[in-house]
Amino acid sequence: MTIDQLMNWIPFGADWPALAFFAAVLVCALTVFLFIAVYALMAIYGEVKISSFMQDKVGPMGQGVGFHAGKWGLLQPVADAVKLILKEDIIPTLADKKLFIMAPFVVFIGAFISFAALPFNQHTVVSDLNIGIFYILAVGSLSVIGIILAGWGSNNKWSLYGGMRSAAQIVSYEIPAALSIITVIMLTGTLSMQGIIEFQKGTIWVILPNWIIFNNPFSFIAFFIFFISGVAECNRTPFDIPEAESELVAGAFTEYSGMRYAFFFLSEYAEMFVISAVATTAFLGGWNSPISGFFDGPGWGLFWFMGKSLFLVFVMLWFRWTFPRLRVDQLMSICWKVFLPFALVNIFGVAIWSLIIG
Amino acid sequence: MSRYFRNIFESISTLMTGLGITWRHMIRIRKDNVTLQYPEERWPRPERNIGFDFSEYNIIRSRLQVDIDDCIGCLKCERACPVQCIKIVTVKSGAKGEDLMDIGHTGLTSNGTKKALIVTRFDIDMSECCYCNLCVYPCPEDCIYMTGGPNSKKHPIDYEFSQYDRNDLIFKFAKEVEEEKMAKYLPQKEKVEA
Amino acid sequence: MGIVHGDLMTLNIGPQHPSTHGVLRLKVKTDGEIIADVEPVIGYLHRCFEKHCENVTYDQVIPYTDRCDYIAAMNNNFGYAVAVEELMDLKVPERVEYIRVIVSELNRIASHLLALGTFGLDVGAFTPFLYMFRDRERILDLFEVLCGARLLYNYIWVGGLSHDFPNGFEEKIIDFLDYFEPQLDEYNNILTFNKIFIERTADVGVMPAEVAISYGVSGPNLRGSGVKWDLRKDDPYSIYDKFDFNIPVGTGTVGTIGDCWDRYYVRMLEMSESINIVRQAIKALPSGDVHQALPKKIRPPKGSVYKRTESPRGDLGYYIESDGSPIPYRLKMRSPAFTALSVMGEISSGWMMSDVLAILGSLDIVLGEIDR
Amino acid sequence: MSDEQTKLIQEAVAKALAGNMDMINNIEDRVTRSKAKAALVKAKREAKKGAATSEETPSEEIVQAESPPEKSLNQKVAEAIEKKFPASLAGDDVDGHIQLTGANWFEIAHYLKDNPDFLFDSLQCVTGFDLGIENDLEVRYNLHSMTHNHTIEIRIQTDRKNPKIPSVEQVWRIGDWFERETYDMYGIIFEGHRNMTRILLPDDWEGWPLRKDYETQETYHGIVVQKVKDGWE
Repeated sequence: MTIDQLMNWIPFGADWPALAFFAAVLVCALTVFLFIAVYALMAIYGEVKISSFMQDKVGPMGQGVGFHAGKWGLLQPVADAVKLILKEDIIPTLADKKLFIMAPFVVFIGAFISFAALPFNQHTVVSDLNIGIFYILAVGSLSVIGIILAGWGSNNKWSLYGGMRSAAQIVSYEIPAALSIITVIMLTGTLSMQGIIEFQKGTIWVILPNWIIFNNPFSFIAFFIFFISGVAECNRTPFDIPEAESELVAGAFTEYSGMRYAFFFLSEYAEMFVISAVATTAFLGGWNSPISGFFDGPGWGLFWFMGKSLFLVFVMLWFRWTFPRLRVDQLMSICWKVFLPFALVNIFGVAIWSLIIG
Repeated sequence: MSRYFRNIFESISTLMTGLGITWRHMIRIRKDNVTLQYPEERWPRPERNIGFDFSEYNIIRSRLQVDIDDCIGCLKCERACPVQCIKIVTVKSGAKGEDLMDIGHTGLTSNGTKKALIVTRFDIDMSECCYCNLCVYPCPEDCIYMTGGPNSKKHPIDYEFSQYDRNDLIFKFAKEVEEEKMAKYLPQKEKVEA
Repeated sequence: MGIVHGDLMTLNIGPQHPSTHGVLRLKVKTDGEIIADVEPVIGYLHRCFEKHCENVTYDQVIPYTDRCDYIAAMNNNFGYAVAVEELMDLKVPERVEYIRVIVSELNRIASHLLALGTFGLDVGAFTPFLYMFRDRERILDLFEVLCGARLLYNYIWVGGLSHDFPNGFEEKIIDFLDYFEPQLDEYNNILTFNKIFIERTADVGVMPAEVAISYGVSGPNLRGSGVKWDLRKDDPYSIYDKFDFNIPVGTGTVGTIGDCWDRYYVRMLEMSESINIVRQAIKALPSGDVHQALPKKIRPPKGSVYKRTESPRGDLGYYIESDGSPIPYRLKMRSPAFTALSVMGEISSGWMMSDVLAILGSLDIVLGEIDR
Repeated sequence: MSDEQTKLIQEAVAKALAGNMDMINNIEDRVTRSKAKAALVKAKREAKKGAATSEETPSEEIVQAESPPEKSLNQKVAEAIEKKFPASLAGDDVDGHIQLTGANWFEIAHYLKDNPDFLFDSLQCVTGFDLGIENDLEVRYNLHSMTHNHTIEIRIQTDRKNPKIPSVEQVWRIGDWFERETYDMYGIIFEGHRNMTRILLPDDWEGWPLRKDYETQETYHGIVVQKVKDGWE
């Protein structure tokens, strides 16, 4: 539902438009926050369990008498959350207090406001901006400022390393990601998220859904470039050098504890979802059903969208628990020497392809 | 240029191999699982009595236990200990091999040896014990042993003897006796000490 | 490419740090990400091993040797026992020798598994570490059946062993080896030939052979530099001359000879050689009493001995001086990890922050042995 | 491997053997380069082996011709040292070890390392030693040659009051840490060592712990050092 619809429902909307707008935004914001919180708990549980399964163990399991972590450890993330909330809030004496306090929120805001343009199904989108995908790319990189603030504000050498690495990394990986999105925009001719999804309706080659990833070989490559750049932007393994725990202890987040650390955590998971959702929207048909004409409708739309996005989140977890970490210079060389040329070639390729075939 | 593409191809193929392995492990978790849910499931103790011919050897590393009634106070275990975590004090008993019921002293060990010494103190500091088992071998009466294993008839296994206070880990095995009762057995202050 | 030299920043890696393998402190001077100088600061785990040894009898030293290199305690026991036996001119029964070889080779596998796993952890791969630990657990289970302890065995005694093999133990070992051999391929697939891992380790921290020898580096680290030197072959102690096995050396398959990857891969190959040795030893295992040569009282004659054995980390030497009493007059342990760590400053300057920890991981140090 | 590569490698190895390493280092392809280096190592090893065998054969003949009682390695080393550095041997008994005075130890160490007959390129172990409360301190060096696979032990005594021995840290780099450790435990000062500080113990530790007359500090940083555990007299 867009904000406009929500405003129409509000009884005093006509009389107090400003107030109604504020109320509608508040409702949306709270809903999104709730969504992020619940999703993060689920994702933490998923990460714990999936990593355990990959490593031949079972993760948290509540068994036997007493109030353990619930059946199959389902209450474990809740327990983690409670622990993080109750923990002592430590601010180092020599830290730059203002920056130190501000940093988690700046990071979180970047991930949080991206949700405004995510189309969950045909109708559910906070605001269907006409420059939706551009907006998400723009605000998504806000988090880098937060991480630099955290790195600088902590007054810790490890944090500084983490912050600096993160700045270099995220800024670099914005470019291949954006260039891959350009191929999508060239095909669809629109920046609106819903518009991009509408474009991907129907089928191509009889049974294959008309998703952009299947549209032509170049967009197929573009999907992978975008997704891997996205992984790098979320600071996930193999690109987690800003918080590389075996080198930098916890990188930019070394000095954080309790709720402040939880915010970093939350925004990391939120960002993962945003990247996955954008990849879903731009390449995997958004809320479109894989079998065209079947399982359509708002409910199914939500299901498909969430299913595809969560699958991509799972792939990120899968990466994390399989790969070693790259070194900072290798990370850069992959970005500039592999992804960037490929992304540029993709743009030309798509242009020529749509001239000839389309 | 070909190296550039070969690198990319190698990366993709080797990384896919890795992903395949973790995927296989993930879907086979029911078979591969190695976790034990600790308080409910315990690690199976190695089967000792089944396959072992060497029942006289106590091959378990656990808490030390002393059957004080069998102890003759020979101090062999104390001398064998590399970390000096055993402390024994003995007193010469007037009558060799006789029961002294008022201080709970038995005259004969279960092997039938006559005891000449009364053990007044037998402390083991398990917080210092290095579980090397060296004190067990020299004991002539087999009265000091690690719990469990072949000794489980005498004493069940005790791996989890955690305490809140460090001093609670000092186990005192000698029978506590009031000093007045003890006094008459002290033969003119001839204290034997290690 | 010119490098702009700014002010150097001093960074303390450790003593509390996730990947210093214990309480090690690296005083690092950095120029941005580039390392200018590394100075290891050790001694945080000093437990006066040598002073202790001058106060306890020869058989009481064995539990202390366990605690030096706690990852490969069997090999430490072995080295000490061999040294004292040479001092006493003691001949041990053949069955004892075979069992010693079997357990110390199994322990070598366990130690290498830990080394490789934590090395993977240092470069960020979490899952292989747990796979390797899972298999290491199986070896420790075997040892628990054997002597009751999982880590600090006090198993190999001067002149013999504390226990014989239990019945059916040989089959258990064979079972384990049959299970374990295919796992090596899995490790190779998930970690060794992973492109990211190769990128991180190949050509990094190259240790030329001359540097390695001058720094007294030994064992897999030296072999990683392409020097074919293994005490089991070149100065055979115990009964290692009876077995047929290869000495893997670093060949620079994916980079330069002597880089981190070579040191890693030498360990990987050594595990299969150890499997090979254990199989041969079990096949030829004679019967006999393991306790018959145990001396009643260990009183070596006056004199000194320096005996080296090949522990998983390299040449483990014991220098023992006896004055004829049951207590060693002087016991010095030449620990391979000590020498391996000293080369750290030489080979890690000029590399990047992340590489320093990769190099440290590839050297496979155990702080218990360095600080003693 | 293509013929071109093989040719390149052969050429590079030939040049490197002649002393010009540039060509080998300038090979662009990493695989080829490493292969070339491997080939170079192999070639060098073969050359060395050839040289060794050619050296050994005549010496064996001489031994067979004269057939004197075969000299042990220790005797050979002792003789060589005596010849090159007179009056540096302390004691004639060279069966188990070689006792030196320590005056020319640094030069002797260089000589032992570089002499092609001995090539003691590896310092195995440096052991500090206390000969008794009344007597001197001693340092024992176990040397080893990777090429010849032989070992010797060298002992140097030094005065207890003013223990000083030349450092061999610059001969064998591992001497650096070994000597620091010996200094740490015995207080023997190695002259010429570039960083003679404690290594295992804290810098402000008092006394030399492994000396036989060592007594534990009463307090350390205000903490009373417990000699006996509480309740464990």
